[in-house]
Amino acid sequence: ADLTVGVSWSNFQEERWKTDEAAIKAALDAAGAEYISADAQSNPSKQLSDIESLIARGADALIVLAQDSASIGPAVEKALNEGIPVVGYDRLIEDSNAYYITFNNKEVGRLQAEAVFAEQPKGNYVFIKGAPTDPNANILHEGQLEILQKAIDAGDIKVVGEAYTDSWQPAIAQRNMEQFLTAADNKVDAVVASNDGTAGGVVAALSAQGMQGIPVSGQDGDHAALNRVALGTQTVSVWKDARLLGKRAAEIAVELAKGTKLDEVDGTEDWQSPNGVTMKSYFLDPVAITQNKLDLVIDAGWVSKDVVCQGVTNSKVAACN
Amino acid sequence: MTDPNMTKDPLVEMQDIHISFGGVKAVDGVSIDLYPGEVVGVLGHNGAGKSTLIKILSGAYQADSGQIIVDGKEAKIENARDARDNNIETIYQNLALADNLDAAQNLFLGREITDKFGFLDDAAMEHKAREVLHRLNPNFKKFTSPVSALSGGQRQSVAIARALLFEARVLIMDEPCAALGVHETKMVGELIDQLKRDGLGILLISHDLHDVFDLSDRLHVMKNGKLVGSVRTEDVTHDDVLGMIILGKMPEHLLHLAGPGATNATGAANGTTHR
Amino acid sequence: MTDPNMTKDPLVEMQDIHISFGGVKAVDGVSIDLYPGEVVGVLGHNGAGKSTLIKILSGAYQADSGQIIVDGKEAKIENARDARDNNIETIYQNLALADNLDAAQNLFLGREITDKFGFLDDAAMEHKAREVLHRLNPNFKKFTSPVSALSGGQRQSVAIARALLFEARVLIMDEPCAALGVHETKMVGELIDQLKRDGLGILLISHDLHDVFDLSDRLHVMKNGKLVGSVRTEDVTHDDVLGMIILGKMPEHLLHLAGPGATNATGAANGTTHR
Amino acid sequence: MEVDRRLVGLAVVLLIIWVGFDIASGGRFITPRNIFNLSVQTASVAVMACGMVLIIVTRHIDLSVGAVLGVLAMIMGVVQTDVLPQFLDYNHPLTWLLTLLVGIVVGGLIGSIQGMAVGYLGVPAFIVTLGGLLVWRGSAWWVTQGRTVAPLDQNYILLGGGIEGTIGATWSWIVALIAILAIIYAAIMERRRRLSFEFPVKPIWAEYTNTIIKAGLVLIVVATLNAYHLPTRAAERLLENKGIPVTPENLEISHGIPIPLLIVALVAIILTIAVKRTRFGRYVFAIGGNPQAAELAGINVKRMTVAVFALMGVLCAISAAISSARLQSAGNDLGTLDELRVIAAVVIGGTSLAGGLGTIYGALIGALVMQSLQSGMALLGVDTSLQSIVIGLVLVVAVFSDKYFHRRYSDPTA
Amino acid sequence: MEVDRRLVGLAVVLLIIWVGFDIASGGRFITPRNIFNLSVQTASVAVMACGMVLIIVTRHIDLSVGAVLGVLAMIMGVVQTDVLPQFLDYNHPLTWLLTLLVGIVVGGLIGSIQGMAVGYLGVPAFIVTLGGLLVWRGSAWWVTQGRTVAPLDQNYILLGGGIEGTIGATWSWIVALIAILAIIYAAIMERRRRLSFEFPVKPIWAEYTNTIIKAGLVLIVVATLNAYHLPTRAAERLLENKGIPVTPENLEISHGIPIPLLIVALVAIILTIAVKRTRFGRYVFAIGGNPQAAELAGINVKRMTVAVFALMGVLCAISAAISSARLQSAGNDLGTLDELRVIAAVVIGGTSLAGGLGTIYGALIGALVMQSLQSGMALLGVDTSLQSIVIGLVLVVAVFSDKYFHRRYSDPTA
Ligand SMILES: Nc1ncnc2c1ncn2[C@@H]1O[C@H](COP(=O)(O)OP(=O)(O)OP(=O)(O)O)[C@@H](O)[C@H]1O
Ligand SMILES: Nc1ncnc2c1ncn2[C@@H]1O[C@H](COP(=O)(O)OP(=O)(O)OP(=O)(O)O)[C@@H](O)[C@H]1O
Ligand SMILES: O[C@@H]1[C@@H](O)[C@H](O)OC[C@H]1O
Ligand SMILES: [Mg+2]
Ligand SMILES: [Mg+2]
Repeated sequence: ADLTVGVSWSNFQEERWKTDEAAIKAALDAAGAEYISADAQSNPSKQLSDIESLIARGADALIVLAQDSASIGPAVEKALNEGIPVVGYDRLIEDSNAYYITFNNKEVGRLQAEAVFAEQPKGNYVFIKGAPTDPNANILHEGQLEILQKAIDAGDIKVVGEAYTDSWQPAIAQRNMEQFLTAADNKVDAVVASNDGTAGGVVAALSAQGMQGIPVSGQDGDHAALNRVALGTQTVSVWKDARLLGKRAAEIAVELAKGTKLDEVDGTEDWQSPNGVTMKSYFLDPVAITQNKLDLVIDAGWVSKDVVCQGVTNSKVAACN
Repeated sequence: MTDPNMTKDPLVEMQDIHISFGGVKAVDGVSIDLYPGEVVGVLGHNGAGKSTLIKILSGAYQADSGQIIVDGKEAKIENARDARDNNIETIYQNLALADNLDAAQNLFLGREITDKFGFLDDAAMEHKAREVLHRLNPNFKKFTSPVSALSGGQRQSVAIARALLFEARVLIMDEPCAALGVHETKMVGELIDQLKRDGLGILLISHDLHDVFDLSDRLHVMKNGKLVGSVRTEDVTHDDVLGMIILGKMPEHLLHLAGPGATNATGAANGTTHR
Repeated sequence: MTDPNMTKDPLVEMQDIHISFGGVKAVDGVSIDLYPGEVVGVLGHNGAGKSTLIKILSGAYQADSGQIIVDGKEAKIENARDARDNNIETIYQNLALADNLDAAQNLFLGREITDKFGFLDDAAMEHKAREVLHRLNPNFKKFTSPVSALSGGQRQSVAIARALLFEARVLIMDEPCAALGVHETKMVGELIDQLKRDGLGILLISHDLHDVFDLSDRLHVMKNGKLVGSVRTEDVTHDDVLGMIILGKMPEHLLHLAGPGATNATGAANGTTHR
Repeated sequence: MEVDRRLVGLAVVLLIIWVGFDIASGGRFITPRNIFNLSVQTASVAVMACGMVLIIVTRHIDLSVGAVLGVLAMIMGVVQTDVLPQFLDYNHPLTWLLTLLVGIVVGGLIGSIQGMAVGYLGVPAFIVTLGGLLVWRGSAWWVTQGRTVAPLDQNYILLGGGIEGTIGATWSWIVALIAILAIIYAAIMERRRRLSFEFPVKPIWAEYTNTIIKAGLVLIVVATLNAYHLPTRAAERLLENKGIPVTPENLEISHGIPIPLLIVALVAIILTIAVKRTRFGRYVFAIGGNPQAAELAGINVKRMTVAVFALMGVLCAISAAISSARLQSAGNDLGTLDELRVIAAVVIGGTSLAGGLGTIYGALIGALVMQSLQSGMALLGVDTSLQSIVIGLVLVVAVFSDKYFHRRYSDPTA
Repeated sequence: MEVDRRLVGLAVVLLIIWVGFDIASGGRFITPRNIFNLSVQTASVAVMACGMVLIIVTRHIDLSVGAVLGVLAMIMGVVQTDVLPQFLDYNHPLTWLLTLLVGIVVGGLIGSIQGMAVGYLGVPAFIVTLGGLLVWRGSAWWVTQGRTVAPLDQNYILLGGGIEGTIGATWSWIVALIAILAIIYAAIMERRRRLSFEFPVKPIWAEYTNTIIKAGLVLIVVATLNAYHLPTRAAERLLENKGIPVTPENLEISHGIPIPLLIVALVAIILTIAVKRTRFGRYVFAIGGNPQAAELAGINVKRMTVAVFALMGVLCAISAAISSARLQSAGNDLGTLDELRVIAAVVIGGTSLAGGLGTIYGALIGALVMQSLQSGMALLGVDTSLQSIVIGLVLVVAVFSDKYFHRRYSDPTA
């Protein structure tokens, strides 16, 4: 291959990134470019070293999924110094010389809240937030509140529990949920969980109280979560079709590597970051997968019908018939 | 007086044993033997190699070269279990007790009494422990404290009792009385006599010439890792032995036994077995 | 022969010392004293409380009650540093060496020689260490190996050398010769005599009656944590002392010294100081 | 044979924590429901803690348990969802058992390998299991390339103590009865044995008190768990499934003893007997007291080391089953940081990191203390980072007070 | 005084790793650029490893270093971005120094607190620092409620060895010269001293070889670092900023020694001297060999424990500065799992977890081995979970082979 694109991942422990990777690889293959990568295992310092080695390995362009967007600066600067273009992937890199492609995370939070709110506009809510160390956790929560704050202020919604989940661990989410249920005497009407892993913990806690079926949100389109959506124990999994994101990011990286200017990339818009940096950006829209939209993920080949419909007896689930 | 035994075959022979620790020859071509029903003293200055030698027999160290022969057959002793299988039991200079266990538990360690279901029978063990320890040290009362709470001599009593409890055929005692009181030492002396009469072979390392002369039938003397010579206790005086220990030479009147190389281990040892 | 010293004030007095370990009275109302230029033997059966008593003086244990008086003034000895500040130096029964350090490093531990910049002067320490150890054990060569590689007696030599190196005024020796060879023991005996002439007070714990009689001016005998009595060596025979150790009673001919309660510690001790 | 002061101390600590949280939460902590939850939440760590006691008593440490739990959960997940269904129907009654067996065998193997590296190669356990932590966590990811495995087998998830993962009121009472009979039998036998050797025995009233306290505890626990009824919705669903008419009195269904708690009890009893009454246990302690002396006494220290680590691996498998069943899914990050929870529980329970000293029941209470703190703070809605800070402090304070109140007269010259 | 076999062994391991990666990566590993990167990547762990040697030699362990690094980085971040700017201009030349001082003082305090809990309260270091891990990681979050602090002071970030965080070619050569002179001086002094006591000395040719090897190493390292030039764009920018004409020869700007490497060297030299030539070091080893004996020798073991932990805290502050400066930001998860890296480095470097044995240079090479593995595998694009597995295995193998090739004749009866 005449072109090499390096991808720096934040961590592969999270289920979704493998899908992103496959999409990037496929797109690069198609463009005749070589794929090289490194995984920072949730460690910003390692990510810096990783990027140094990707540069050393001869990357002509970089796609970077930042573990910590504030700490990624030096790595990006190194790349740019060597004349290597950088695409910020999924998470923001605040450097006007880098390209930014993402699903709107605030939008994810909004979609989660909207789906839950639609089913349960009143009552007692619990928020199961992400890892306190992941900036996305707060962004998601901000999005969720954008939808719900009014109802909270109006007193329609009462927040009876809110907790971060250390390193997004389902087992911790489960314990927190159990304790919230105990504290509220089971008087919980809806749970806004920030991703599918934590949603799994929440649903396990609910089913121990026979309460599975109250609205629960999630994100990522994890296979287990989509199955729960079909079973009716989870309301929504906000699906960020990683394949689209990955494909587009790979295409952009190849273009940039060939010398295209940032603003010449198709579909680029200017976007003001929270700190007022004008970024050349490309946004994809996340999709809320609720029970009646399951066919979207199946048709898209994201997951097989078998997996989604395992154990589903309810004939109202259209996708499983 | 032990002549009747001497006509039997030796219980244990160590032949031409060598071991060195990073260049230092701690034991350098030593051969010794031990007959049933005899007590053999091993003497030598500090660092002469006595403990190292017997640790090879007890399986704690492995010789670099040399042979161990038990009951006329070559024995491979690579660890304490092998020694035990050859009926060799050792009281180590530094006692080797599990400090957190009590006296009874230490006494029976590795050879616990169990009931018919295979469970430990602690009461039976404590019972037996009281019996044995009483013979060694009538003052001993601390049966249920961990041995870390015992005095130096009390610990030594436990170590001795442990070795006595199991009917070994060869008993190695490395400074068994170093920490014992006068009375306790006397009782151990009596026990050694008793065991000897029972036909055990005993290797006794001690710096106390009085004790050694009282108890031993023969003496092996070492210096700087080599065997100076082996003599019958009745043939030598304290001063002879002191000469062997300090100067490393055989007493004049026994020189004919040792052959030309007085400090030549094999020669010296062979020269005295009277067979 | 030590009468000239006895007219001076005692170097150290321990008065009515009590300590118990979870109910067991290890030392129970013992009083002893020590004058400059004298060697005092401490005797007793195993577990009598000898080591515990002297560990209180050396700061390793703290008494439950009782007083320590050094040079006529009450001294608070709460740790080894306090003991050192009172010029008390101890050789422990279990030696207390840092196994990973070599002989010289152990000898000077806590009192290293430094150069003018405050850096360690290892060469100077090794030099001095060779000197001192040579006086104790001419065979000793292993100056640069960690002491874990030494034989039992070699370790003991290091421990003794350590205590000798620093000019303490009170020297406590707990079984200093237990592991030593005949020759090495003799050299330690000579050293003790030398130190005594230099005016040190020495507390000597030993089970070897010969040694004790040879070296000591007075004897304190303990049984089951209590003081049986204190006697001048010249006034008693081996058998008298054996009786004190084993039966716990003062010899008949000295009973008048001990007063009515023969095993009453304070009475017994006071009865023998001849002041 | 006297009162175990240490046990009392620990129990008091636990009581203070419980009462404190109960007051702070307005009476929500000491309720049948929360006690039930606590027991299930503690189970996984408690099972591993029992094994960790033996590891630490033999002067080792196992930093890999969380990672081993992770890889075993993944393996068991795949076995029940991908492998066995090729031969058996979904939710076949044998699936859970076969799965568990596979887990136990693999766990035992993993433990043995680590034990061999420690025992035979002589690499310190800290290093072997630190390496293991990396290796097994990495492997956990490899099993499914990071994908979470779900849904799990219907019977398997009963091991997690969900709604149906309990044994109900009647069986709970039967278990209680058996336990009490065993307690009385043990007390009588022990007394007889001592009398037969004419050793001193406790006064008879002390024996009675002792036995009554133990039996009483069993009754209280079971009564509490039985007092926790299924939530109405769950009860309804259960009755419907079984075709029983839904009437108010039928709806009063007791949880009873949750299966994970039963597992913990079994593991703890077996290990306590092993520790106190078998050669194996005696050797574990001897090795901890003085490994050289144990070897010289003819104990095969290397083999024992392998055995202890293998046992730890087996217990990790059981814990893995409990946690993944409880979560009804197996993710590759399951068990993250559990090594620290487990070690903390064991040490709070009075096991000495220097080896040679420790008890199984102590570890159980230690685990309960840790979990009570976490659950209690979650109940009060305390911030996660503040939770960490509090737990960190309590850990140190607990170990300190245990040390302070139970200091031994240790010889500073030894 | 003979050749240190252990050092040679470690060096050989390192060499094998380097050459192996170089071949596998097609000559990309042993290049000035990668060596430069490696040195900077290793720096933070290396600094902490130096302190951890002392901790482990005294028979303790510090599991909190990563968390302490995290909280110190956050504190220093806030000090330079929020606190100092209230009194000084942005990027004031004193800012970095004051910030570092605050970090060092706080680090020393944190260390002292932990040291006191270990030394005076007698709580095992494992527990104290496990508690510390939770407490300080929790605290790191609290400093800014989880917000990452950036951008940092312009001078402070030079500590991280970025483009301008190096001392350039000329100064690098000067440093090399000083180092070589010091090596020669030390060799001469040592020889004189031994001769003055008539102790045996090495043959003179051995002295020469030895000195030449050491000096040669210094030269090679400095030459390598000087051979790594700034990337063209960075060089252009630099020249423009300084108003120097951009000509091809002017663009050839050497990196030279990166500041973090200089810091590591300083820390290592100071600690090596402290360990070998001062009472402090002697006491550290004595305590490790036999804490009771050390206490009885009049060493204040408690105070020494506090000192060693305080030193560790200070080194954490330096490491925190290096890592946050390198990232030009301070996040609360900085240093996560660093405790394991640091301990692994130290143990690979031959320090015994049983205490009493260890060297500073060993720890440095250990750190370099660990980092070389990680960077090398990243360079080859090895899958991360496979990376974990490899590193886990290498850790065990390294410690095993060190043990195997340098086994002591240890007394099995002692
Ligand atoms: N740390 C301890 N904990 C509990 N009991 C102890 C402790 N140290 C000593 N003892 C007990 O105190 C008593 C006196 O012990 P000590 O060591 O002083 O005896 P000793 O006279 O020195 O005996 P030996 O001649 O055997 O050395 C003994 O019964 C011993 O078991
Ligand atoms: N583990 C070891 N490593 C290195 N050298 C050792 C080791 N054990 C013993 N030595 C050395 O071997 C020699 C013989 O030691 P050994 O312990 O056998 O002497 P010993 O005759 O028992 O002396 P002692 O009367 O003092 O007990 C000594 O020089 C000793 O320093
Ligand atoms: O998709 C999520 C990602 O955005 C977040 O950062 O980490 C958790 C994931 O589930
Ligand atoms: Mg010996
Ligand atoms: Mg004693």
